[in-house]
Amino acid sequence: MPVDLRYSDADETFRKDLRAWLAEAVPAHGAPPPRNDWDARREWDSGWQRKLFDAGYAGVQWPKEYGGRGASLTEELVYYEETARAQAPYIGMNFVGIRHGGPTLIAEGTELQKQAHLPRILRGEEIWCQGFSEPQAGSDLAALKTAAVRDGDHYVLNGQKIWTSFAQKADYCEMLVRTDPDAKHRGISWLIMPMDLPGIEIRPLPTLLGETDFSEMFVEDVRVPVENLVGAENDGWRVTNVTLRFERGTAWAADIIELQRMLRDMATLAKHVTHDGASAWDDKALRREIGHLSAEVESLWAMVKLQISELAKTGVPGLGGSAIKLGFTELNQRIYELATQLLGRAGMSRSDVGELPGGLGSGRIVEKYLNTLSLTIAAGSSQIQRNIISERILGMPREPR
Amino acid sequence: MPVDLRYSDADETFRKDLRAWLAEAVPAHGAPPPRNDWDARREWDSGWQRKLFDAGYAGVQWPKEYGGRGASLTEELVYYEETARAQAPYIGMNFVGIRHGGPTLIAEGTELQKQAHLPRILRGEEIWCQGFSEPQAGSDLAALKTAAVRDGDHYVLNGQKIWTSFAQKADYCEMLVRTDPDAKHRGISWLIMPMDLPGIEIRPLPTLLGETDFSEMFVEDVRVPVENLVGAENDGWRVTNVTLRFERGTAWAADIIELQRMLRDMATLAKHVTHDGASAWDDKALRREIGHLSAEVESLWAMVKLQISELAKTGVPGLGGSAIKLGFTELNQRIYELATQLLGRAGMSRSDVGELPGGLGSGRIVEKYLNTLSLTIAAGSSQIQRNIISERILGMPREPR
Amino acid sequence: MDFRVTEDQAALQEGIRSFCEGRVPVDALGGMEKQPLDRELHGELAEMGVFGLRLEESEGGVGLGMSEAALVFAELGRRLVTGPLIWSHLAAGLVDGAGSGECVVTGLDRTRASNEPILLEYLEGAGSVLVLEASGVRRIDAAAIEARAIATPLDPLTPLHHAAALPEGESIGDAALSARLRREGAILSAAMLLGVCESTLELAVAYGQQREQFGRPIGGFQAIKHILADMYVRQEQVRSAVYAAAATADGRGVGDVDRAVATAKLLAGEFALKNARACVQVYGGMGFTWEMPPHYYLKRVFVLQNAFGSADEHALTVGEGLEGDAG
Amino acid sequence: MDFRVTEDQAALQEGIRSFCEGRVPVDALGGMEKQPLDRELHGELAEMGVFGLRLEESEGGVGLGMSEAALVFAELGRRLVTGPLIWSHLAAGLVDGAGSGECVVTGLDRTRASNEPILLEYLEGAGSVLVLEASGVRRIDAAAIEARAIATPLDPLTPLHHAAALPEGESIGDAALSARLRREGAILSAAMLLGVCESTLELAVAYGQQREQFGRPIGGFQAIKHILADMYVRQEQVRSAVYAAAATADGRGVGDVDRAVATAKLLAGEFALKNARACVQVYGGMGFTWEMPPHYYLKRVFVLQNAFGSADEHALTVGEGLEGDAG
Repeated sequence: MPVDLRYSDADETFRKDLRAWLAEAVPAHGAPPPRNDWDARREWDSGWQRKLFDAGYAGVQWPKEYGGRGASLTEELVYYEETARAQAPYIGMNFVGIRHGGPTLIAEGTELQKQAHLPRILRGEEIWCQGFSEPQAGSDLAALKTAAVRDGDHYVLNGQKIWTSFAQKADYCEMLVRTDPDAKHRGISWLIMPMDLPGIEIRPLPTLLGETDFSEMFVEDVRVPVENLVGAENDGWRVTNVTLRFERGTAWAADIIELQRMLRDMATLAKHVTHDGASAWDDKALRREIGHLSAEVESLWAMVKLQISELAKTGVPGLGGSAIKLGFTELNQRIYELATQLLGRAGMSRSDVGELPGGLGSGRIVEKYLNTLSLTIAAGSSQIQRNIISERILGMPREPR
Repeated sequence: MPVDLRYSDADETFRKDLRAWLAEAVPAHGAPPPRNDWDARREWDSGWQRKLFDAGYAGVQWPKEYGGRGASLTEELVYYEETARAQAPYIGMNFVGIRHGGPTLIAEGTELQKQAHLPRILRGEEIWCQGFSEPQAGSDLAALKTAAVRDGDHYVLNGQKIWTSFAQKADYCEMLVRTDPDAKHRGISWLIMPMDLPGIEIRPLPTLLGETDFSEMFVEDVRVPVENLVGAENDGWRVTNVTLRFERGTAWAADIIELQRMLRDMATLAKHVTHDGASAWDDKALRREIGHLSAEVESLWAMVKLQISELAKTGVPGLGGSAIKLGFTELNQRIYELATQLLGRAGMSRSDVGELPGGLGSGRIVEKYLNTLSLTIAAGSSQIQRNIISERILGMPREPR
Repeated sequence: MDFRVTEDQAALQEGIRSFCEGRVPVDALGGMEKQPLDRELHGELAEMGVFGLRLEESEGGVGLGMSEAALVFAELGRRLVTGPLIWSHLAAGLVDGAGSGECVVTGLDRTRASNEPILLEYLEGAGSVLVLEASGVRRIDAAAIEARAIATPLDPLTPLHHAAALPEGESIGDAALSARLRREGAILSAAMLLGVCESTLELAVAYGQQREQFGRPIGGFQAIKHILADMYVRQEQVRSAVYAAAATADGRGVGDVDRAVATAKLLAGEFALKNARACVQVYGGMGFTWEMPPHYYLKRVFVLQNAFGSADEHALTVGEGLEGDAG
Repeated sequence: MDFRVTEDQAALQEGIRSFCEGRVPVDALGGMEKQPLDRELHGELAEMGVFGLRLEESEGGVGLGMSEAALVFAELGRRLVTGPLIWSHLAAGLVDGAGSGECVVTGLDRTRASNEPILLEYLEGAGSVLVLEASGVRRIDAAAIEARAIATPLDPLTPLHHAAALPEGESIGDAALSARLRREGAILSAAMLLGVCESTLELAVAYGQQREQFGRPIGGFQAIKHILADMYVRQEQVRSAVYAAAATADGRGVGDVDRAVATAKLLAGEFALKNARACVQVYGGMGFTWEMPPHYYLKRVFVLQNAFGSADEHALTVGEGLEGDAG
């Protein structure tokens, strides 16, 4: 049985149904609310998640017993392809629950924890946020200090988190805390922290886009029940990494598909932009440059498929996640930078100016470019990814500490 | 008195005379001998040096009392411009003596040492080689081990050097040796080692060009007279660096001018190469790419001038030498790589194939490309230069050792 | 040949620098967002000679050249000083009151045909608008332009207006003047981009020394060191190219002025963008916040890059210049 | 969808790999320089099925597809195995004795008009020369070609001849065959370049672990680590693109085959060059010596890059492919 990139008949049936459903559901869901209208955003994001759930498309790969579809990895890939194609609503506030908190519970949670949270996450009833990074523990996550001290059947939490996404509207936080002050990696625990507990203070941290999707979070004597511990005490580092490693295979699938679309949009844009009477697309060099970028995107897409084939067959994800992350985030930045350059002076405005063909918005392109700057930093900067690849995959000696 | 890039009247007179002289002298000197005919190469290189000397153009900046011209730095720049323009013979085997050993003696040698060597170097009578690197001391020069042990009025040398250029034909070697085994940088001394002493063995080390310009050199109980010490014992690290720092300002001037020429040649080449009936130069993208590379070369040339202005006025060279070295060697590699790509299949041969316009040789271009690979490594690799810039210019903390 | 900044020049540079540091300190950038044109600041800059720098003393100017102007504008770029500074400088001597700061002048370069939208910087508060066209220079009363304010300009410190079309205005100069102003504008925007290179490196260096991860300053890691070193090389390339272009424009160069200017603008735009991006990266997560300064520089680069000729145009100028030289 | 190398394929790959390691070990490269074609080696490769791999078993072949061929040629590239391997493989079934190795076949891609010199690899020892043209495929008797040997080919393991012109020869196929062979040649040269990516990374990793400077292995410094990490990402991009192109050519892909092939060849050529250069840099001074292996790989890249379409051509194919998709 040789290498085969084709989808199975089952995959294609799934695709056909999903495509038909999206064709109606996406326009029906309407336009997204303004960026800083938090109530409306929660409603819009949750509403879409609920529609996905009702149609059977929430948690494509999640177990059926918790409300998931229980489908294959390739069906998940088809899901990404079709939702990108239909320009379906972005996962938005459901991100942490669907992509991170939920999968962690599936892998490491108790039956009670799974029952309590997974169906609600899938139905859009529970929004999660992430409490990992701290001001002094960014790239160096093992340096985290937020303390959880056992007091009877509670942990008492004190400390400060940063880059807590959607904290204003979240119901739960996946919280990494230090339960052993004397250990490094082995003194960390993973807790489910309800966001309505007393002692939690949220301070929005505007990004360079001006949005407040992220916050600083201060916890002071917050009492989290012991049963909210996921995995064993002091085993939170492993719990996190297991999920991260599983996640990385497909984490960028949706974004890569989006990037393929962007390159086609750039061809359209290039035909529209004229200089000295000729369109930018008339310039062979631009066609080549876009071609080159497109080839790189295609190769990353093939890497994702390779990774998924590996995972589907062996159950063990390869180590290539860091390579996909590094390759994708750097490439993504180069592509959007070229797009903004192509916009010329129109790129000086975040509101759309002039008319662009095919529903392209100059403002959207510029903002997406700005957003690419975060991806080479967040979730392990490009520098950290290179260390990981070199040390863990290629076996280079670790940094002297 | 504002910024002024123009040359003085005196500089221009110097240029006029030099240009006239080169117009006759260069063709008269004939074609260079084959690469591995060492006797012929020494004769050719030394012969050209002698002609320069007789015409008053050897050691433009060297003091008159040792046979130099005693001229200004800007005249030296004019010298580089005009010799490059006239495609005068490359400095070749005189390199170490003229560019490194000689300047070190001028700065740090005794009167006797200067009298003994400087005029002979300028006349092409003395060829020098460099004994700095060792197999285990490449980037980490301070790790050098070749020992010099005092025995009466001699140092007795034992050890191994590598990357000794033109060692087969050199009369003297500027030798860095360890005189204090317990110190690191402060245990190194700078010696003039006559190459005809017993105990010196030369083993050619072919480069990836197949040439044997470099050798490994083994020294076994070589007795060097104590009066051949330059500077104080154990002060060789400083002696070397003083010269290096002075040198770096102009070290790349000739090469940068050569690169400017190469870009013009590339325009000519691009007009010659055709694909599908159109010349490569018809492709706007190539014109832009060459333009971009040319802009970078121009900026490096301006950096050299800035450096020289600084030095001429203050007597103290700036710290920019590392930046010029790093910028030039990396750019040089990109430019020749583009040139070889432009050659297409002709670039698969080191002998000229097909006909190129304007005396361009496909073989020469390919070989120059291969040679660019050494420049990002030798005399402090690009990685080392970045460390130097970051630590010494920008004040970043040093590597933990 | 003398390529160094002289004592007089250094004093001028230092004067502007200390003015900027006191008047528009980097930690006050937030307060300057989406503000209308700061007339008071504009007046102070005029008094310091920023606009009349190159006018003869008899015209109320300082009688200096592009070399000095480049140094001054590098300082202004370094501190992200706001206002249509380059246009007001170019207009000195051409538009009444521009040099003295009484009339604020903004402008638009339309020498190359394109279907880009008409976006005007600092239209509100400006008296006149200079328009460069291939055939000559026009002056338009700012009040005569129908334009709507852009709600979210990319650079929060550079207010923008969008106009569907521009009124005719009056012709105030020929094609030669237009070409000269464009060249000078390119040098001055390149100079401001040099300032961006300097400040982003300065910020990244300081952050590298101060921010600790894995138990030591991040500037001690080669990954960061090498980013900083590359920033330094780019900055020095830009500096050299800008000084050379200015000297050449002053008639004290050795080569073609158009080539020198294209070289400077091309490299300044590209390298300032790279350095601003690198600065964000060195800051890590904090570089992605609005609170930290790097993003202001990145955004300003887009404004300056899109002034007085695109990178593609300048690269072509330099490349095609080689052809003439060939042989 | 199944993109993994199967057990059968892995066994095939392993077989070729261990053959190559025993037969042409990396430390024996020096001895293979400027040698005429190694007929014995050619025969052994034929026996292993390298040339007849995709012929039906009834034709004396192995009946496999491009996916398997790509794996095999990656191994051959990995060990710099000499000979006109791709051409002999393409000729199997078209030229008598090519599949069995009795007739060594070399070739030339002339589908795109250009004024490049006519350079033939391994002409000496070859029986036939395949020439791909836009209009069809010709076969020429090697003996009928007047050509002079190149004294110093760039790749010392790839002997070259230069011909002023080629005789007519016989037509053996139409434009469609020519296009197919060119496509397959592009995949196989991309596969060999993947092998170069693998071996240069392997060499650089080993050297980084072994070579010490400043008291520790250079692979412990981030400067080296990050070079190696970037090499790894490029290698994996090339691998994925090559596997995808081969699967698509086998009719087991999801997109346009020309686009997939252009993607693979483009990235393989560019990234193999970058990786080979990086390998030289990691080796430092030793990388610049003839004695160490990196330069052989770098030089081979030039040969493979210049086969079956230039980078520019392939980039344009991919770019212009986007247009059709648009909207």
